[in-house]
Amino acid sequence: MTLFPGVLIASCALPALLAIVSLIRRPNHKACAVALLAFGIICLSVAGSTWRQTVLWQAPDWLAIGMVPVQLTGDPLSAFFMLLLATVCICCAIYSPDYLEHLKDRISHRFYWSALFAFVGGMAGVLLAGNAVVFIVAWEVMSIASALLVLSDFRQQRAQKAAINYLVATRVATAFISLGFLLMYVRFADWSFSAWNFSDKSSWPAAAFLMIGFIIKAGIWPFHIWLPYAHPEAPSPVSSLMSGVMVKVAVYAALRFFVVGQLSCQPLVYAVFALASVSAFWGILFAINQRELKRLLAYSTVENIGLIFLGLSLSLWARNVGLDDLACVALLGMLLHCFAHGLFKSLLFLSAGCVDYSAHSRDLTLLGGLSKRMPLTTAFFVLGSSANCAIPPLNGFVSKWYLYQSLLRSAYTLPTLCDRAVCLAAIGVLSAVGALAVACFAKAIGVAFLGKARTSQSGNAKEVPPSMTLAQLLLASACLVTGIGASGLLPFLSPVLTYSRSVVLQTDVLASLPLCQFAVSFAVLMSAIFALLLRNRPFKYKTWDCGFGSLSTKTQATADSFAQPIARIFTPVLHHSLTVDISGRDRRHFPEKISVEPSIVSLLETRFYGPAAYGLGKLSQSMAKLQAGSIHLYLLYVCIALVILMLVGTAIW
Amino acid sequence: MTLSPLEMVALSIALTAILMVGSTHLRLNIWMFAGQTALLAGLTALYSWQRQDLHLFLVAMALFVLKAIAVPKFLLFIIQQVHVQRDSGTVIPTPIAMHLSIGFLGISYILASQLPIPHANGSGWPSSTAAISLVCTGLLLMLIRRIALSQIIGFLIMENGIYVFGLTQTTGMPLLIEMGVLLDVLAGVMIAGLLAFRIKKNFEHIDVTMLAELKE
Amino acid sequence: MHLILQYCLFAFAIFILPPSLLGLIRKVKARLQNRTGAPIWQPILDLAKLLQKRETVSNTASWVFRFAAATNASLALYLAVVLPWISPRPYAGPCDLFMVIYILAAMRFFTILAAMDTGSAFGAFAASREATLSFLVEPAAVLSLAALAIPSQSSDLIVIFSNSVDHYPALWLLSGTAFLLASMVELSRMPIDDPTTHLELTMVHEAMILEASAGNLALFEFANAVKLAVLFGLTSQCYLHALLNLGTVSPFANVCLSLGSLLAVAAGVGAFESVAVKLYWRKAPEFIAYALTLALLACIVTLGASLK
Amino acid sequence: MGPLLQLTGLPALALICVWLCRSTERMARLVAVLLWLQVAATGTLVAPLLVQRETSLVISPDFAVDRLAAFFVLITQVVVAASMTHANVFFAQEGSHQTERRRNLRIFYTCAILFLQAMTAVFFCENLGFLWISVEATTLSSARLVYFHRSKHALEAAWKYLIICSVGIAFALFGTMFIFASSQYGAIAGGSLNLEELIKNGPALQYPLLRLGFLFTLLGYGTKAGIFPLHSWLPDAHSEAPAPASAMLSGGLLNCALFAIFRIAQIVTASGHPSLVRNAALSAGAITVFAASLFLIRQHGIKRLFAYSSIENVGLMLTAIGLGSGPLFVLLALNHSAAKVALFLVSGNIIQCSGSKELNDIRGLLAVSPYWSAVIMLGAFAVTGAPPFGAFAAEWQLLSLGSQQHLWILVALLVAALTLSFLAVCMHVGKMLSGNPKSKQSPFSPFGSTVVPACLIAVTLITGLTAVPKFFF
Repeated sequence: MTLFPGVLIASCALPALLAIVSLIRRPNHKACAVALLAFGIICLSVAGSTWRQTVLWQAPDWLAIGMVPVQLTGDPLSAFFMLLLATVCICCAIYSPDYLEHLKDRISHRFYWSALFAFVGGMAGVLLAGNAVVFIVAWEVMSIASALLVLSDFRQQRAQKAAINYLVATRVATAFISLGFLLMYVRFADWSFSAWNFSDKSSWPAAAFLMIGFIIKAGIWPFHIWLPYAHPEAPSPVSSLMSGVMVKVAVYAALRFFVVGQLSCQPLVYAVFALASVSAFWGILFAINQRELKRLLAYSTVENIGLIFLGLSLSLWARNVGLDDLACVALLGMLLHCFAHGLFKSLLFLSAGCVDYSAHSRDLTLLGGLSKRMPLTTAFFVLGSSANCAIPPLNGFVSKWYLYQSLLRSAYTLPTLCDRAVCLAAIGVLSAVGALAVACFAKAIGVAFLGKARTSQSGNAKEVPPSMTLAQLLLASACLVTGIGASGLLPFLSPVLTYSRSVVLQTDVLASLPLCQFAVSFAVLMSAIFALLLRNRPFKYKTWDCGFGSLSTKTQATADSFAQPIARIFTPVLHHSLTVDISGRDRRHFPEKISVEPSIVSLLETRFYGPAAYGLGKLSQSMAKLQAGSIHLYLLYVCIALVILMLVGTAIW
Repeated sequence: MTLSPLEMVALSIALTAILMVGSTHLRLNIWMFAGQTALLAGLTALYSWQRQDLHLFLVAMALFVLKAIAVPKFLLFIIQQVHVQRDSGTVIPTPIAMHLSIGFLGISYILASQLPIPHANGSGWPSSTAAISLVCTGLLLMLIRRIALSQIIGFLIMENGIYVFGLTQTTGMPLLIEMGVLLDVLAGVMIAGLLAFRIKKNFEHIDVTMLAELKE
Repeated sequence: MHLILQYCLFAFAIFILPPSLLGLIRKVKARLQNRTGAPIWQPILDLAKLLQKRETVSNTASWVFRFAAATNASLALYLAVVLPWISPRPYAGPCDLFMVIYILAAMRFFTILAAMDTGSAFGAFAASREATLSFLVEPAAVLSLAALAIPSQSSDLIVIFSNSVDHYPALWLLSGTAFLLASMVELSRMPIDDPTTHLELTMVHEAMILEASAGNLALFEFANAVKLAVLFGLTSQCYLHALLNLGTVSPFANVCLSLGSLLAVAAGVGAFESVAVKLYWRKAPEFIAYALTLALLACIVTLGASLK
Repeated sequence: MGPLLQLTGLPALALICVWLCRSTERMARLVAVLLWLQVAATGTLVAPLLVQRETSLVISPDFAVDRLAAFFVLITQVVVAASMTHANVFFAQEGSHQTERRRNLRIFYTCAILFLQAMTAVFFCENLGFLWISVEATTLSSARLVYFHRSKHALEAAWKYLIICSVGIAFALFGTMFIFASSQYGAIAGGSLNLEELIKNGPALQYPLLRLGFLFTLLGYGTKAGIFPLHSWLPDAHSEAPAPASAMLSGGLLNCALFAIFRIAQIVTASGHPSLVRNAALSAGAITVFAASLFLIRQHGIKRLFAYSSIENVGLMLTAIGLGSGPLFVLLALNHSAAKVALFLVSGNIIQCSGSKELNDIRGLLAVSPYWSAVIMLGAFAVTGAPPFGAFAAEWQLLSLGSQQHLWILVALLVAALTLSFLAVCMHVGKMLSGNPKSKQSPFSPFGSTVVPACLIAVTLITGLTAVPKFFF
């Protein structure tokens, strides 16, 4: 029993220590990876030891933040997310040393590792925080460290821009969260979470502020703008940690406060439900129109986070109308999707990192033909994509199935017709999102891995070193196991559900989902087909070229041309346009060169965030004009201040 | 409405300041400042006689020696060194500025009568009017003059105004503090003068409106 | 003994019926166009012929290509086993509607990958269209089935299709029609895609499997035929439910009815295809809109009914 | 006589050193050692106050120090000692030990020591008159520090500094006289400027005059502290002074001016009108914080950036004064001083290395020197109140105090401004860190030039993560 607080402390203290050490001494990748692995194992033990019980650690008096004592709490809810953190950390640790070799001089070792340790430590801190002050400290450490990690490739202008964008988003989120915490503190006169709940009307403003903060961090529409910039710029292990775990930490926070804290504010729940649906659709719509592999994955994260918050809001909604079973199904779906997305998105980011490692590019227009040169990575990417597309029997399907179940159930159990119609409509949206996800990942795989290599770089790509393959293999098998074995693993979630004040369903909802049977029969059928029908080595010949002779690689579909039909349908939203440039002496009849450049515009950025930033810059500029350099003017300010102070001072105060 | 001699002196001090606004001639300004401070020293001496207060007399002496003799001397020395005769222009024309400072005198009267000071002990409104007017005029001078030296003079006038206020509206400021203030002002003027000297050396002029490169 | 017979019959239904349905559609079209047409079992012969040939694979293609064909066939077979598309089935396990939808999605996913794998411009072109179509039609397909799921309060299609308590003919009719329209898009049938076209540029499904040959092609074709049979089978079941309460019908009549209705749907589609023209690609969403509208109507009906 | 000697003996010795040591290098080292010894000496002097064994240490009726002031004295002395220690590296790089520049350096050291004494005196004054004299003395002694480089810009900055602060300080004198008058016409026969007496007789003071006095001193000392819109001299002076002087100005001088305001606020509070202090200081503080954060967005000079950040912190401290929490004021001051001194010191190195003060000319620091990058980055986080640094603990305390008093507008404004300023500072610092270095010059003495700033950052880190803040309350 005495070991438990020990691992709790270690999971926060070890990374802090490592961060400082690696800042002072120039670290080497292998040693740091081992340290990260150790951290992952500690997290695993934290998850293990707090899976069924709550462990509380009150720090000694000298350890405090301001006036507030440090307090760590490990409970089943945090254990669940700790498990995710541990899994991804361990895989990233295995993956990192070899991967980072190819970034040699582009990153600063000290800063990378120092920030990485601060980042994972911050995440552990958020998960284990027992009161609001510890929470916000860990939250900020996590955010700032991850912003630094986005800046890893610091010579690139893009990394800089991404880091600043991200920092803005995350700091604004923190501001909202701080306001929420302060409101709650005044309401309950206590920083400890255990004293807080949101069932009372007076805590609704705080709930709204907190919710805004969390959804900014999680990347829900319309606050997702930072995400597609930040995730791709970071090195792949960081992207997978950010996308796989960090956004889940925001989800964890929402769970911690609103599900455990029993949020009863129905308007807020409606708003989150709507935003989550929009975000799922918006995310995948933009994902399919990307031509950069990691950016595509980042947008797909927006989609998945939308699904997660859909489940979260539905669960709150159901609980507010007293449908406990439904709430449980939605909560289960959402928790499973958190975990599933954490696994498969990490896998995808790691595979994308392998592509970057071998083909030195993440730009889909420069890739192609990797499946023959890197068959293992391709297989992992296909598996990860299938999980993301919710293809049974992978884990993505299980969680999405729960979400569908909860929506379907709410379509016949919620009290009013309007509520039911909304949920049924959400099923429609979800299915469209699912189909788009299939299209999106088919495109990503098709353009990046299949067909012919578009450049010599991707033509000369080699399979990645075994350690990187091993990391992917671990995640891939986790995706598979948590999918096929879902019904066996579900009972392990009952402590989390109980802790989240949810009922634990007695009947097995999964009974109508024979995933194991499906997997077995699929495997049998596949082996039968390969053994009986496709056993002969095929005759190799070139692709059909209409008799024109060897096909140029340019005749293959590009990322943009694949997505064009869908982009065209959504022209009003995407402002999709084509710039066609035909050149040649007689360009009408004998064009020598034709270039087509499609473009999409993110309306949020051009219509809302852009002008807002511009306005702020203007405001600052007009302030700067006050400081014009003339001493006479400055003296005049003194006089004006005097007059105002006297007038206000003697007249009012 | 009768004015006591003390009040007359105080008001005449204020008048000298107003006259200074009217002239851009530096040497004249410095002489007028010297005269003003001498009057101030006289006023202090009168008060010391009236209140039978020896230490006030010491202050009067110090004031006379340091502020009415040493400071003008120093300023004249600077003028000689930097070869400047007149202010290189004002932000608003001098006559208007002078009228403005007369306007400030009026405002000072209003403000002074608003002051919640019981006028029992002979320290009536004229003196506080003079004090406030001096402060305003000093500020005005600093605001409209372009040359570093004029700004120093403006600051000195302001300082005088505050001193007049302290002298006439309160009694018995501790000697040590009076002396300390005087010394501080003196040191400030010295440093400012030296800086003005440097400005001339670096910029070939002592026009402070040209010192506007540091901005935003 | 009875069980073995049932299994044999069912195997027959899975392996023989789907190609024959394809043959039936072609036959109906031929007759309506005043041609004699190939015999109904011609697709079976085609498949047999393909299986005997030696496979040719593009040298651009990787492991994904053949894997996709096998996956397609396996998933199609799985669907055929679990779905209640034809009446007496020996297998009686659960069959979730969302799982079905996502198995179909998986088939599509791998077909698209196979199309992209050869680096052919036609394949990728068609793949892109297929992706677009599927995205448009998916909500219609899901909602039409979800509307059916609400009265039975279950997403298990077996439960849904054996529910004879809450009987709403209008719902079944609307859902069935919506599902039929959606299936026609999903199967790349006529107003969206012409399966008999010879112009690669206008193909959708055919262009995707342009590079497949012999056993590989046979797998794709067979998978598509099974899919057709299964989806039309579901549609026909919907119509049967709309017409009469199946709970009251004797087992034998049930067999006849389901087989007959399946053939009727196939013949109907054949008839429709011989009068329809292939839609201009940009008009495809308008056709799909009908399916979605019907599905939404079904939803409204079902929600209205569920509140009672 | 003991305490006085303890406070002035070592600096006097240092002054002698400055002019008697032949080699300026040795002189600089010796002065640094003496200043640290001075910190120790002062520490032993005020130790009974810190451990709360005594409530105040009286040297003479007009000179005494209480617990709060004791903290400030120590902070100031540490700031000066740290800056002058770092000055060794700084001036060596500047080439100030060359023959023709030695005199200039000696004058700089003299002024720095006098500046230290003036600042120390501010905290010891129990008399408003002496308080004023000390504050004015800080201006006079530091003007020469600003003018160290003898460039045109330095001259301009020094002139503005001197004139604007003098005018401001003149108003403070005016205000002091009002307070004197209020005591004279109120309770105390003959009037008094003694703080203790004034506080004791608080309720009897004549309020209208006291109010005028407070407003004038707020304006006057506020000019010195850099309250918006009186801050105009501050960015110029901070950016043109050599790095150690900027550090002292920001880490020491601003505290002095705010401390003067705090003293007078104590009198007004004691007179039974806390709402005046509260309203005036809170609004001035909030406006300053907000204006400074807007200024921060568009900045072109590295030291100007940090100067505006100082203005922002001044606003926060003023808010703490307005909320009536002295300990919070100390806590904010401590963290600001430590982090800002570190920043100014290391930015001096960076300017020397890249040869420009402009933010646009400084790029790729991460590639140039990881040590400097670490300090400037962590310093930027520390000074803008990012956890886990001490400033966060202090600002969080400030915000929770504000929320407890239901000052929601203030809290929201502060949160917005803190967000803006964090982003602005981090954006500029981020740009400096990233990109490709523009100059080829390699960094000098990586260890020596980082050790002092790094220690200061460590101080704020420790303050942020341990129960140190409780010690102040």
